[in-house]
Amino acid sequence: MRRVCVISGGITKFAKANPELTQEAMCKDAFDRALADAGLELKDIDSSICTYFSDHFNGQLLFDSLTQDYLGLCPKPSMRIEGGGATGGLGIRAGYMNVASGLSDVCLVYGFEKMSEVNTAKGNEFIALASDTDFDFPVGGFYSGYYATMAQRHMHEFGTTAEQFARIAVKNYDNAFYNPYAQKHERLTVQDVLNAPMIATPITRPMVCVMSDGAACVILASEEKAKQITRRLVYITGLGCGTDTMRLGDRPRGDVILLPGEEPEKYAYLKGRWPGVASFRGGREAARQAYLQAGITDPLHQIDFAEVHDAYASSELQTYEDMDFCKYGDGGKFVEAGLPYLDGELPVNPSGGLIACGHPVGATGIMQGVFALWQLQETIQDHMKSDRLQVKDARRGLIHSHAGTGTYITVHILERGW
Amino acid sequence: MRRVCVISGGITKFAKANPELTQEAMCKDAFDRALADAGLELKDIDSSICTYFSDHFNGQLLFDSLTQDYLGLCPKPSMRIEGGGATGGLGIRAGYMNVASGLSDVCLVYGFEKMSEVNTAKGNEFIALASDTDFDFPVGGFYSGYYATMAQRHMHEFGTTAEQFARIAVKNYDNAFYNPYAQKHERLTVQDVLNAPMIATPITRPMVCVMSDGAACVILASEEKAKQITRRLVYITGLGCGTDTMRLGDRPRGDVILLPGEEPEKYAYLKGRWPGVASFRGGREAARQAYLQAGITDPLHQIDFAEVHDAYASSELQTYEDMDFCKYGDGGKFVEAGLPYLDGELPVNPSGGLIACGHPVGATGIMQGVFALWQLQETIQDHMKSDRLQVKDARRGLIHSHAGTGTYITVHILERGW
Amino acid sequence: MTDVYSFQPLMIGRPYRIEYIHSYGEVSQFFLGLKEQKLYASRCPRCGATWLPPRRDCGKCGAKCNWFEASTEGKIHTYSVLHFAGEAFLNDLPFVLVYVEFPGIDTVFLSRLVGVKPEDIVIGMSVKARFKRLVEWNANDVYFVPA
Amino acid sequence: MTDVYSFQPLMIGRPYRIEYIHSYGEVSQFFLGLKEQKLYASRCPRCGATWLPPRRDCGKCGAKCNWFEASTEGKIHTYSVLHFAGEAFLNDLPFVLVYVEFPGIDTVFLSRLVGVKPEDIVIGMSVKARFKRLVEWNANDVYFVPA
Ligand SMILES: [Zn+2]
Ligand SMILES: [Zn+2]
Repeated sequence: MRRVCVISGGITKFAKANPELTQEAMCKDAFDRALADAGLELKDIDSSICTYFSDHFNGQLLFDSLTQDYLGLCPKPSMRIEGGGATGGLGIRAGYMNVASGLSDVCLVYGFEKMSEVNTAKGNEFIALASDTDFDFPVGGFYSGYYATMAQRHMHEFGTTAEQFARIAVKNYDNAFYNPYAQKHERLTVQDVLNAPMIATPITRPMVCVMSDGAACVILASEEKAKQITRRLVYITGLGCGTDTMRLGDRPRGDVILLPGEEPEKYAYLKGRWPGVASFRGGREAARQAYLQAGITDPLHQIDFAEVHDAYASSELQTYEDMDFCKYGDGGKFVEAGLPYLDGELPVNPSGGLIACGHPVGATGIMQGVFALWQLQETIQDHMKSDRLQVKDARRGLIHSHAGTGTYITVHILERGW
Repeated sequence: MRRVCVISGGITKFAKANPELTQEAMCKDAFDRALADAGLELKDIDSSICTYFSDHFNGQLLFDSLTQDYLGLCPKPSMRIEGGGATGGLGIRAGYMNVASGLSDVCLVYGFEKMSEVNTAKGNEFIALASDTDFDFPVGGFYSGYYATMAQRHMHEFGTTAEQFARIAVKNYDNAFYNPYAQKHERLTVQDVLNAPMIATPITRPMVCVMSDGAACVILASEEKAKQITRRLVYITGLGCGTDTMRLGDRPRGDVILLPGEEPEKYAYLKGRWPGVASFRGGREAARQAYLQAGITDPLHQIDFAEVHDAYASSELQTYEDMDFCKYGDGGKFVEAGLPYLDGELPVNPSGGLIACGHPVGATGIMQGVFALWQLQETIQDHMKSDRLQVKDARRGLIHSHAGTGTYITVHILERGW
Repeated sequence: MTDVYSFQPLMIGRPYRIEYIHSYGEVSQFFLGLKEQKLYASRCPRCGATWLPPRRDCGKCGAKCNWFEASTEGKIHTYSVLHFAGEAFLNDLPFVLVYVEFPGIDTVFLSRLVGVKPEDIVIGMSVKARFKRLVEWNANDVYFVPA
Repeated sequence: MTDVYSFQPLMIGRPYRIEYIHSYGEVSQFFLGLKEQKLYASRCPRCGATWLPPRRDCGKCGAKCNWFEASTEGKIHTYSVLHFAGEAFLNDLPFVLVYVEFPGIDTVFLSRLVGVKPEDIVIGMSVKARFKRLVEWNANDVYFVPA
């Protein structure tokens, strides 16, 4: 199998609304930045992968053909990948497959979403239509509600608190303050977060990511090509993808999927009720595959930073456990101990995550790839005009993309090769 | 690179409306047939690729999560692939990438569309929304209109006639008469086709594929796994994917992309006006890649049959030329000489194609894979209860999937390995 | 007449309407059952898994399931009080979503909980199904109240 | 009230409505230009490619394009008489779609042709743009007639 590298990335500033530009122009801006960063020209790209979430957001079907065209990539191969909130992560996975399979040497993976052409309640309704429209949507189901019920169950089972969720939101806002690409540049206290308007108990507004307009891209290349392009090689050394039932209520209650090196006894206290609605089986499965491939048995110490899909502060906490940054049930303690902070043992979402950067769905998972690449290339200073968010000696990073209540989850391990 | 095989396929009978079953149940029926045909169990599948066209058709977003779940495939990896009418072909391409890259050993590629939940005019409008919604849709652009303008230009440049298009429709209806999975079982004459209601000059109703409810799947496996499963090995020996501009009017006018072994002089008579709106650059590019990989330099004699995307009889004719079954401009003569008929030199659409089988968008490109597999495994008799459509000594087949006016086109070469 | 929201850039209104005719297909019986004040569920004859919402095919082993009538009394597995919703449900706010555990059913069932103050809801509480008389032929034709 | 179309299987009406506020973004000038009875096109300063519809970025080489005013007279490159259409345009049937070639423009432009009998249309025929007085702020604000 051919080894695959990430060689450059580009991103637009995420914004609540960017009516000045069409989606295709946003993609072009991100693409131009990635080309410039790698010193490449249009002709050097031999294929693309496009990601966006839903035709509903703009009423333009086959949008990928419009963007492929606009980027000047015709008649080269392309395809669109979609998987809800995990769309971007799945796009990177498809880009890897494209290069590793030998079909492509240099592949552009780009994604976008323009969520501002409908009002927020309609946007939330569209996203809710990405749950079961026969059984779950008609009762008023929507994603903040689903995640809130998961959070309540986690609190019930493990004693997790709303304050712990709030701490995660504060951490991510604090990080984003130094990220010029982030939609939000605010400073909040834990009390601010707890006192903010309730969306769905126990989730308050600042614990939820926001809709956004934006585009992001990464350029992937075979190892051989990558070596011709950059000295700062970054390899994809592990990939994982897990899935789960569409209806949260259909999740099994059984035994934990074990990660490399784990023994069943570790989770005896869960008494066969995993994942239920409190954890993400798909995330665990994705981590298992990725850790196996990358040779990770002690993620807390072997991973230097992680960009995880924090559509909700509660799901970031749950994800600590799925990724085995801590044991199931210990997510609250993990954040209270300061471990996921920028100066902690394993900085999580040094970029500010979705909560503060925004969540233009098709771009988000790729945004994580861009920020992780810059960490590993040690170019945060160059791209953000400040090294405040540069994780020192970052050699291995994890990116984690996630669709509605964990229906799709991807994990990629990126490693410095220079 | 690992070699990839197609080991089995399954399909539902395509129908104008199948309200008895949800999409997920249709997928399950196709999947069960493919499992049974290969003697596999659910546990033998280690990943999936899902294809469907648009969220607009059912108002259920992230439908792929519902089907992945329903098929019992959670928590295994999956992703959804989309690319308009080429969705199914792109799905097979993604399945190949998935297996060839080493991420998967046995991958289910399945697709579906249920187009009957809206009326035909609305369905056509949805499909029209897969053209440029700022410039082309608002003037009344829709796909039969776009293809009709292409056909008119082809007639103008090369003297192609409506009767030649009609012959293609008749051929495909005749073939489908013996295909129990086809939506249409009718016999028409050339005069019937020419006298039928006009959709958009020169395209009459029987020259157009119909909307359909249906599902199809193929199971792909690495060569090593495939050998453990079946003696009747069928390899994917060539893959190609081309793209073109969203707006038909933006297509360049220049020199023909040359296939392996072709010289520029061959097309001197086109005087640099290729493809314009008369031909499909993306199809040509896809053929170039696939022929190069499969070592094809004389497609008319080296390919034993082809299943091509005949959304319109005119586009089947244009595709003969893109694939170099004949020279550009000779498509009309090609059909008049009887070459693409079941008993001709190169049977095209022995299944009946989209025109007679129906076009449930996400399933169509995979349907082609199923029929091609059965040809190469010599199991048409088993699956269709008649060997009438079995191409004798079929050793190498081509399948061709195509999105709106050629925005995406895939070509796969499948070869018998037993 | 087109609504214009801005000239630089040019921003216009584009209303869009779709009339779906949706089929519940092989799970129609569940929705028809709500009018009979019954909750129809599925049981897999091969692996024994039970499903509510029902499925024609077992999501665990793939076998064809049988219908059976589930209990209409259960317990709160988890819940949330919603203060925001998708556009279609803004008028209902606030409302309570609840996942209900039933005896003999492997899954938990999403519905609305009414007739109880948010501060009085606890996980584990007993609840029972109520059915709307004037059915809308959708999953909202059933809801739960304290038992 | 829910419309019921069938009970076995249960089939119901599900109307859906979306109010988009659509921005033409960086190509707004084209649509504003239609009100001035002008066709604004793009020219690439790097490779010379000309685009109508216009683009901010050249689709051939990627460079930023400049605006220019295109001729409003051209020739029919190809056409079709439509007797069927998407739902939104059923009331307009039959109508003629035409791709127009303009001098100095590399692309051909999709529009409607009016004022000529279908049997009199020929490829190569000269046509000129007409602009609607009461604009709808969309691509249909321009159409073509024989020159
Ligand atoms: Zn079972
Ligand atoms: Zn240029």
